[in-house]
Order: sequence, then structure tokens, then C-alpha cells
Amino acid sequence: MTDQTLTVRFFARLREELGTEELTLPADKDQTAGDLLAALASRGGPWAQLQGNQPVMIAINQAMAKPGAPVKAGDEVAFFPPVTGG
Amino acid sequence: MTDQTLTVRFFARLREELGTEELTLPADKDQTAGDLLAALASRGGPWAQLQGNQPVMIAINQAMAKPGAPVKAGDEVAFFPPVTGG
Amino acid sequence: MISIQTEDFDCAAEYAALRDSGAGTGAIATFTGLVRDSGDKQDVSGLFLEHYPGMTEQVIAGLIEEASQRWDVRKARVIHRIGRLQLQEQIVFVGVCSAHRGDAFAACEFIMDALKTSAPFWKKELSEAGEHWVEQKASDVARGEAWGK
Amino acid sequence: MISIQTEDFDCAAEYAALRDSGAGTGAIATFTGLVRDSGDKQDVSGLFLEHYPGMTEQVIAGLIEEASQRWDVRKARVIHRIGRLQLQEQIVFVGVCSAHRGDAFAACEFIMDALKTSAPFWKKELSEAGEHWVEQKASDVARGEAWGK
Repeated sequence: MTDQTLTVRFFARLREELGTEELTLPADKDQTAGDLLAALASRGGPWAQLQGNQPVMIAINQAMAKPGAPVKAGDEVAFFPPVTGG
Repeated sequence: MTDQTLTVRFFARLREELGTEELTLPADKDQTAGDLLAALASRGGPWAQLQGNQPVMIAINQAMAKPGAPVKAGDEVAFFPPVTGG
Repeated sequence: MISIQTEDFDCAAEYAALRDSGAGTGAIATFTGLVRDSGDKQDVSGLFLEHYPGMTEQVIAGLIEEASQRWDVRKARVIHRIGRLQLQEQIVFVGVCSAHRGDAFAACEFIMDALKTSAPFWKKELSEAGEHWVEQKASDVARGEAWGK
Repeated sequence: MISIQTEDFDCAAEYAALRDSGAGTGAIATFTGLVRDSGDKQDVSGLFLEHYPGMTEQVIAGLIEEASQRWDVRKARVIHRIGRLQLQEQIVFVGVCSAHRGDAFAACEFIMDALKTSAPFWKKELSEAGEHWVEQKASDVARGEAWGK
């Protein structure tokens, strides 16, 4: 059910190194973006870098967010390196 | 003799109000741009404004100068209002 | 107006459109970014640009809105290219027209600076030696923060 | 390169010439000033611009030289029109290309600000009510002085 899941997207270096563009995950209750990041990092291997030395930026529903921001079913959560356009 | 004279030029509002674009004047010894301005202002009428309330800018040989700067034979001295280009 | 596109853009057409903004316009400031031969590393031969579709447009719209609140902005135009770009190709265009010179410069530079640190674009530099993702520069972050709020 | 001219100029051609400045160029900033309908007074219908031939070019060359010492300037272009101009005609163009964005913006804005307070041009506003010489603005003097030395 879409209602009980959330979408996670990765961009740029993270997308490449994780070999993943998008995930659909069950939406846990009372979860923050930081919780989600920790859960993904615990997968190990390249995923560990999500809690490594390099900063990971967070967007929730296409707006920049902090690790403490809550995420819920139906949300689009994105993780990416600091931006370098222009 | 050109050697014993200097050229005075006026621009913009001053040129219009003095009805004069250019003058050739005898070059006095030990004269400053300010002396020249005072001498011209003493002609009275519209010339008095050269020592009036409105600022008068000075250029000697096409470079901005102060009233205390010396002027000598052969120089081109210009008097004009503050610039307003761009 | 905001465009994110793979194709090149025509600064002349953009300038003409900016200029057509009423008799009160007195100043047009533009900025164009080009692919340089030296970035994080030397001998760069091109770039690959990735973005976050949707979020990018929202972020840039927010920057234009903020600029319009802080300065007199009659018209603002942002174009950013994505995909693969060769050396000296145009990457980004920011154009602002305003009644006043200071406002045009400030709004244009603000949008450009803020775009660099807040719009979700990522640049990969390509060279004979391989390719690598560009790191965000502390100097860019400092320039973005200098605009305050 | 510096041009003082009665005829109009083509920003597209100027931009193309600026862009053609080597693989190290990463940033082009331009400024164009247009005749506005409200200056010192309202309902301005045009301008008359007078200058001091010779001195004007020397002053602007000095400003470009100063900008080149303070910032990375690969190429700089200044065009200023003189004579009679209609509403919304182009008055002035300043374009700078540089390796870096901050340098391009700073050099372009510096040249424009300094030109306004040091290059010998004088503007007369024309309107149905008559004509009058424009007064120098304290805000322009302040902007010029803010660049320091």
C-alpha cells in the first residue's frame, strides 16, 4: 500500500556508490530522516557512508530538511551530497 | 604665442550657462587652477557661479585635479559640474 | 522564468526578453557560467550535470521570490543546463532587470550565489584521467551565507 | 576595449566577443543601462549625453586597469553612448569575463560604479516640460567610495 510506504531517492555520488536511485521502504511510526539514514547505514558496505565523514544533505518532499525532521508514509525523502551546480 | 597661453574648456551646464565652450587665456606665473577659477568668477554675471554654491570639478590635461594644482602655459584646463553618466 | 534543460541557450534572446519589461527598467545585469578547463582538477574536458527534477525548480523559484522581496526586480530569468557539457559550453544564465543598477547587480549575484549552495545540481568533472564528482567549496558556502536573510 | 559612440550597440555581439577568451574563462558578468521614464523628474522622454572626448577614454582605461589589478579579468568591454537617446534605448554596457564568478561580478560592478562618478559624462533629461541637467546623486558617490582603493 502506498499509504504505508515512503520513497527514498539518492543523487550524484551517493546514487552511483550505492548503485541505487530509488527505494520504497515501509514507513515506521515516529521516524525522523535521521532514523531513516541510520537504518540505511546499518546495511553496511557502501551504505555505511550515509553516516560517515562526508556530509549527507536531506530533502523531504523536495524541501531541504534537518535530520530531526519527521518522515511519514507517502513522503519523498532524498539523500545527496552537498550541491555543486552553477 | 601658444607657449604663453593655456586653454580653458567648459562642459555641460557650465558650458551652456556661460555660453562658452573654450577660452584661450594668458598663462600667469605661479597660477593654480583655483586662481584661474577665481579670475574667471570675477567677470561677474553667470561667471560668478564658478565660485558659487554648486561644486565645480577641475581637470588639468584631462586628469582630475584639485584647486591647488598648478596650471602653466600649454595646459588644457577644464571646469565642469559633477559627472552624471552611466 | 526558470528553465532546466539539456540544450544550449541563446544569451541574445534572453537579453532581448529581459529588456522588454516596461519604461521603468533602467538596468539589466546578467551572469553566464561556462565550463572551464580547470576545476577541482586540471585539464577538465567536460562536465556531467545531474539535478533533482522538481525540487530544483522550486528552490530557484524561492530564490527569485526572495530576491524580489529584497530588491526591485522587474523580471528575472534563470537557465541551468544538465547532462553532458563540453569545454567552454554555457552552463548557467541568470539575468535580472530592475529600475536601478544596484538592485540589478545585487539580485543577479544573490540568485547566482544562492543557487550554487542551495539548488540541487551536482557536477562531475570529466578528463582524460577519468571522472570525479566535484566537492562543494567552502568559498561558495561563505558567499552564500554572506547574503544573510 | 572602450567605445564612446552615438550609435546603438549589440549586446549579443559583445557577449560573443567576451566569451571568446580562452578555456580558462568560467564567468561572464554584464551590465546594461537603459533610458528610464523617471529620473530626477517624472515623464522623461529621452536624454542628451555630453562627454569630454579623450579624458573619458583615459578615465575608463584607468578603471579597467584598476579592476584588472584587483580581480582576475580576462577581458573587459565598456561602451557608452553620447548624444540624443530615446526612452528605453541602451546607454551603457560593461562586460567582464573572468575565471571566477566573484571576480566577474566585482570587476563589472566596480567599473560601472566608478564610471558613474569619475568618467566625464553629463546627462540632460528631456521631457515635455522642458529639459534639465541631471544632478549627481549622493547614493552614486557613496557606491563609488564604497569600493575604496
